[in-house]
Amino acid sequence: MGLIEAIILAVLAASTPLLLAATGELVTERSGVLNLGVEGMMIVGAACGFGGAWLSGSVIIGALCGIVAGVLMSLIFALMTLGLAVNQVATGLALTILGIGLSGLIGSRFVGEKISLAPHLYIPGLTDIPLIGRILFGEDAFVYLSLALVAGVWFFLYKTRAGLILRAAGDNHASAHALGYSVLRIRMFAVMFGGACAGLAGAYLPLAYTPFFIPGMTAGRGWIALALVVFASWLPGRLVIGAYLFGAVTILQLHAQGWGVGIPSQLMSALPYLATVIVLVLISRARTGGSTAPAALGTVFVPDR
Amino acid sequence: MQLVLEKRAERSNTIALISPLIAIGLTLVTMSILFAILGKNPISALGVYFIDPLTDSYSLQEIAVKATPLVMIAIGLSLCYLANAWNIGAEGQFLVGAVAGSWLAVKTQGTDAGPWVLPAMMLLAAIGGALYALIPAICKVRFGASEILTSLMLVYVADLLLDYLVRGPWRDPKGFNFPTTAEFDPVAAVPALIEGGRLHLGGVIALVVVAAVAVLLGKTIKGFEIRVVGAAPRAARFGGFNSNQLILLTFAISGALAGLAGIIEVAGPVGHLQPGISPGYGFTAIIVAFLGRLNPVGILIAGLFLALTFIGGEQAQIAMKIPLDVTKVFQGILLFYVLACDSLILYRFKLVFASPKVSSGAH
Amino acid sequence: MLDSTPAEPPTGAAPLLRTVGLTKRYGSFLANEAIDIDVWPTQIHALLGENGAGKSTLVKAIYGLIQPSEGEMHWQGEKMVLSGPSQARSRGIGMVFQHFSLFDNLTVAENVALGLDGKESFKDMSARLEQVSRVYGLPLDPKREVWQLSVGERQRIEIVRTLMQNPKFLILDEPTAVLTPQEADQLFVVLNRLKAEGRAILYISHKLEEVKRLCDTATILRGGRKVSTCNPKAETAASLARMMVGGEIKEVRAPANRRTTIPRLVVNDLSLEPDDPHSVRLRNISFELKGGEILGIAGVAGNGQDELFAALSGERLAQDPSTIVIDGHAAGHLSITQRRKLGAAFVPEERLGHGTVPRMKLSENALLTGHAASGMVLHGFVNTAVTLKTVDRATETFDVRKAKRDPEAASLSGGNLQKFIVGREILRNPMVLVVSQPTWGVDAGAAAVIRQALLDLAAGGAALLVTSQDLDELAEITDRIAVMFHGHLSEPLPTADASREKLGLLMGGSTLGQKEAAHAAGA
Amino acid sequence: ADKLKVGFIYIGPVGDLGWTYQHDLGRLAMLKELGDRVETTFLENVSEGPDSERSIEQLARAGNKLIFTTSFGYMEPTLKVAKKYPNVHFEHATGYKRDKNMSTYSGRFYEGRYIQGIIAAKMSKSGVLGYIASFPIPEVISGINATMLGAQTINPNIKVKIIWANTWFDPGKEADAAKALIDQGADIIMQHTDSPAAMQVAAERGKLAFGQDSEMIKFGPKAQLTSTMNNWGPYYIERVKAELNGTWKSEDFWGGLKSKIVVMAPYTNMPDDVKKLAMETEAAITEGKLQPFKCPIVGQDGKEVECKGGTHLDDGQVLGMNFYVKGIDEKIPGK
Ligand SMILES: Nc1ncnc2c1ncn2[C@@H]1O[C@H](COP(=O)(O)OP(=O)(O)OP(=O)(O)O)[C@@H](O)[C@H]1O
Ligand SMILES: Nc1ncnc2c1ncn2[C@@H]1O[C@H](COP(=O)(O)OP(=O)(O)OP(=O)(O)O)[C@@H](O)[C@H]1O
Ligand SMILES: [Mg+2]
Ligand SMILES: [Mg+2]
Repeated sequence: MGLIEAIILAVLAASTPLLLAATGELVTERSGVLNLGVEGMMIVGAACGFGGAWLSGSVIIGALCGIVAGVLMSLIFALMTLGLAVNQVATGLALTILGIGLSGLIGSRFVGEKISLAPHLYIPGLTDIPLIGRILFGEDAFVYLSLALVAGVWFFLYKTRAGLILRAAGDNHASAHALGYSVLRIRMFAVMFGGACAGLAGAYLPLAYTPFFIPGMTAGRGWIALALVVFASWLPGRLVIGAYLFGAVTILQLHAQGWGVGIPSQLMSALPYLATVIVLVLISRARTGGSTAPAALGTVFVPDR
Repeated sequence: MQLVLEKRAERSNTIALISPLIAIGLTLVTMSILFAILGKNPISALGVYFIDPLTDSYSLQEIAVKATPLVMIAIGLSLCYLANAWNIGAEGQFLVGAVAGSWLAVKTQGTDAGPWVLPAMMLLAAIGGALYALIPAICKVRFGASEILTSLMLVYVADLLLDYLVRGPWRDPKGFNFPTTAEFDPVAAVPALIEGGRLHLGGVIALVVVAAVAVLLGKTIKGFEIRVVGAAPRAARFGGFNSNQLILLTFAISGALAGLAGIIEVAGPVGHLQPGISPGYGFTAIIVAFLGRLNPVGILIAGLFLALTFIGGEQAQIAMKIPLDVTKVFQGILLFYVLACDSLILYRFKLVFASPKVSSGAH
Repeated sequence: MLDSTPAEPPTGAAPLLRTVGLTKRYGSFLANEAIDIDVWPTQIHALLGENGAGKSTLVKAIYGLIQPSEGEMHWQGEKMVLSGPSQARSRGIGMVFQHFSLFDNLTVAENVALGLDGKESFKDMSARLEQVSRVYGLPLDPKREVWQLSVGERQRIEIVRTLMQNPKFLILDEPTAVLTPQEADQLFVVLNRLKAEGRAILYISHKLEEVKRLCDTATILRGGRKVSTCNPKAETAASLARMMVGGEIKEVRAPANRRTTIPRLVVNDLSLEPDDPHSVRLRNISFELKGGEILGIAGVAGNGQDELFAALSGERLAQDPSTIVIDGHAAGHLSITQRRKLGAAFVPEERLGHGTVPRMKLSENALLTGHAASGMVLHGFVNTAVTLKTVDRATETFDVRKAKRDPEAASLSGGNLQKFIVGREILRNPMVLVVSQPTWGVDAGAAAVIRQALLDLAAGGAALLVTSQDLDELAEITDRIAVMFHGHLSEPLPTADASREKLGLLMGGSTLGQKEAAHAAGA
Repeated sequence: ADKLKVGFIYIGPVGDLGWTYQHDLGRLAMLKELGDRVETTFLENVSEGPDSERSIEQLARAGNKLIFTTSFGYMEPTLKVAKKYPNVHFEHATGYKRDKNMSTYSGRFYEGRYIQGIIAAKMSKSGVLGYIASFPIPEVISGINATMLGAQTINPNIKVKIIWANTWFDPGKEADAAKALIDQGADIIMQHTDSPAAMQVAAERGKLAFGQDSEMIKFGPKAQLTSTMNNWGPYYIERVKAELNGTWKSEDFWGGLKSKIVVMAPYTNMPDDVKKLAMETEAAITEGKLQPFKCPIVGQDGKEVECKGGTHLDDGQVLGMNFYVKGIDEKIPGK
């Protein structure tokens, strides 16, 4: 296996949880809701995903448990922000705090246990193709699932009526309401989808990355996912680029150390974060022409009836 | 069945007063259930959490010590949030403040520098925190970059900066290369209020900050500007208030207060600069700010209350072996209830039982 | 019931739509109270009433958007319960909203699709869209995004979207508020054609002359209650207005001894780039406004009036100081606070969120504009006594009705809040007052108070610039009228010479020199 | 009589599978031995900052007579509390400040690392070792040096690639670092971070690895060569016994293989000759015949390091180690 190929494989795996969580958040934000609780949903998804897989012995059941956990967390958020019209930023932060505590409680009984990781695909013939075979057909299924998910979200948003309605709710909730769409129901589903994706993204870590659960193992990836959505200007295609770019910075800074680049390792470790800040600035600056942020993002909607 | 919100014509002052109490009540009920699930006696658990720490002067002192940085940071954050600027990077500003102030402590170590050192350290810390907070603020104002994300990313960077300094240039030469500076000289230490106790001058500074910001918000035109910018940006522009300037200002104040809190912790309870000087103060302060409803006095109370939960949580770990995560869950739940109950100030909640299809509406 | 009998209903067994005792309550406030109306096929039925009379509430209930608290609706003789607009649409009820229900960042075709029930493919829908808009003479480009379109074009989307449902019953809530007279005429052609096709139309408008021309029947609401059903063609505008208000309307009287003095507000070749893609570029605007004079600005909404207000007030700064001169001081570069210090005052169009902070008390809202001058602030500290006194004075002078001494702005009714806002500025004795839509959404009584106050202020030597959609209002109080179109301001005409027709042409973008040509084209 | 109360302050959650986990195993081992006479309490996740002093004092106030504070950052707080509570005994792990009623204790982990170096050099085909390091503190540096000195006895040209993760604990990052090292040609992975992530990556990639702190064979049955385990049980038992007997004295304990504070996990996944060599080395170190830091030691700069311990570096030099030995090409961060 060549070094480049190896690096690409590592980047793919490192980017997948980011891509999954960010895809969910993109849909949520497109409906006009800003859920800052991604990190909290992810970590609970990790705890439950691991628990499910450990108890059942099945990665798939683990993934489902992660998804369900993420959805349940997101429902708390939906109840607060959609049902009770509470500020979305504050609620998202509260969700993260709660998630960190809950995951510790849930996960404490699984600590020290190990499961077998999601297997890497092997398709005879295809996976053996030199250079690209392992990349295109040799990672674990979640990697390709995440890409399929982005494609699915793209198709949903731009090619289906339901997607159009969702974008409409994010653009102008008053108009959507006036036309008879239940803005709150649309947003609830979008929030739940975000929760499902975040839960799955969290579950990815113990199911496909490191086969055990440890408190705090998401290590801030939920926040990065949020930044990626902005980076992508709310466009699914750019999300893929952003996630892989970020994954690449993360992996390459490790390689750079291995190669002995004489830069303080703390600076290296800070690179992904600094890169995020810089990219956010560049993207926001470039966007001053025509904003693609959903116009209703983060605003409370209380319908008349 | 459906939950329907009805806008009140005017915010309800009664609810504003009792809503935190409702929230705390609901939290206690929820926690009792959680304790029961964990197999602990809810009554004695709640007693250990909330009553025991209030019964001896040692714990009261510790509550004050723990609340000091929380209140100071939260006060700053509340200014940002009132102005609708979402600084969630106070943790980073706290660290940078600590670093900036410690620089002087490290430089003057072992010299015969006079009592000017501590005030100068505090000044440096405030400036350091403010400058660091201005980075996301400027990115927001100049380029429109989301301050939520940039301020948060800078927390990680600050953490690594601190790490670099204490493991490299500022390491205690006699410290066996362990990552810490030497203990600060007495002139660089925050004095204790009671001989031998842990209560320190920082507590007094926090009270002064509370009072000053209460006056700022309630009595001055600047405070009014901050509130208007957050409540109605267009009206603020109409009033002649420059929202960009106010974002910069509130971020700077908030960063300065976080930085000040940072150096007070380092030069006070800790005594030297080392990694891990903040057990997440910058994030916990966000809870405190909301719990105190972005009101200075409210924040003071909320800070003390949250400190109580930390002390109580520790005593619960000792006395009843209740896991630490319970305290975190508890804080999360409390924040949810507070936010939910605050919604009552602006809305009436109504449960509508029949679906419209069933009700004919005929009379 | 009161003044005239309604026109004979068209023959047919049952009305298309009948409401019986329809009531809508918001908390304890009755927005609609026991309203009975009948609408028949082949009828254009006007719904009249002052602002806040409950017209929109009623039609929203008919469209299924809100649930009536009490009462019934009957559709073609059968009881109808609607759980949402899509049920209304499936029965053949269509609605054009008062406040557009459009999505700025979506295309025209997507906007139309959202108003339909999605039974046909997007492609078929687009084809039909083209066809319908051609048939009714309402051209639209399906691929453009809404934010790029003019207000008239947006109105067209709303109408075409409704027509595409092939409705039996069409509700239009103030469709002409944003149209030029010429565009309105075009709409009437469409509406008459729809009527001829056997459809029923419920038509809401404040423009009584147009109601007289177009409608067969009128139902008049006052304070949420139905007060009358009549034949508008048999009424005069004045008699209709009397029914709406429930009494005589006070005449606004221009003080006799008004004399113009020195130039107080001069605008020299002001151009301003838009600061966001959704707004209009100001092009070479010049005028001179003397003390004692009121200049009106007419024009269809969205032609740069908001941008002009922002530029004059200092919410946006001009590059060149000399483009705006206030009382002899070059002010283009000055902030709104500095301009207030020069003696200028401003009243924006939006009351809540622009003119006031909705959830703040009136005294704080007095401080919002009063902090610049008038002793409310001393060494950075606010003098609450002074701000409260301002509230009291405004209350007294302008008859602001409120529940307590210092309530939140949002709790006041629209008209009372507007009186407070205008009062707050006038009490500062400004030398220049720039007002947008002074009586928008305000009932006749309060409107009269406000207009009188403006006239009195001018009589005292101040220069006033009044932007309004309401040509009658401009005719009543201004000395000269200019028209804004696409960011350009026409040469002001003396009000006496400014006929509706002339103004209408200017609002449509013709210059007066092209008048003949425009006529030829319209024929 | 009342049970003796013993308190513990942990830096991480007890479930971290690493440092704190091992301390907790030590506590449990002690309870197993003396459980009828003692009662234990722990506070987990105590940050090293301003909270630690309070946490320690809370334990003292709750009646604990012997308190173990298990991370370097607790040094100053422990000292402060010790001064306030002269009748309570304190034990601080990995620090260097002591008092009448405050001992220090630590493990000579470098002994295990030396054995690992030998095994690694034997087993590596590429001659490149991958080392995931947490932070450049002396304990980590001395571990890297011991590894190299051990390895150089087998293969003088052995190379080591070091990645500083700047965390004790971030499984994802540790896994990524392991992958990067393997991708850059390392075929043996060693770590000085706490999670089993790197072990698991090595197992997945068919490479070999050493555990850290605890037994990690579960995460790499075919990968783990051995693990340098922290085994605090014997020390905790001994100290609690001393407290019970009233013979507790302040001292400085630095135990290695001999005192079973450092224990090697079974040697697995290696040929018999390597296993034999490893066991011989272990025995030699245990008996004191072999000193990992035997003089002469040549630093990275080619100069010989002053030999303060006579035949080997003295404890102070090891405890404050801040140089790389010859053969390591990289530079210590922050130096
Ligand atoms: N959601 C609501 N809650 C409380 N009051 C409401 C609500 N919606 C409307 N109202 C009140 O009901 C009354 C009727 O409003 P409606 O919009 O029907 O008036 P309208 O006749 O259409 O006026 P306009 O001419 O200004 O359009 C107003 O006083 C309004 O303030
Ligand atoms: N959203 C609302 N929620 C609660 N009360 C409302 C709401 N909107 C209006 N009201 C109340 O209804 C009353 C009527 O308000 P509205 O603005 O409709 O007055 P109006 O009839 O239009 O009067 P005006 O002619 O002065 O505008 C006010 O007293 C106001 O307090
Ligand atoms: Mg009104
Ligand atoms: Mg209306």
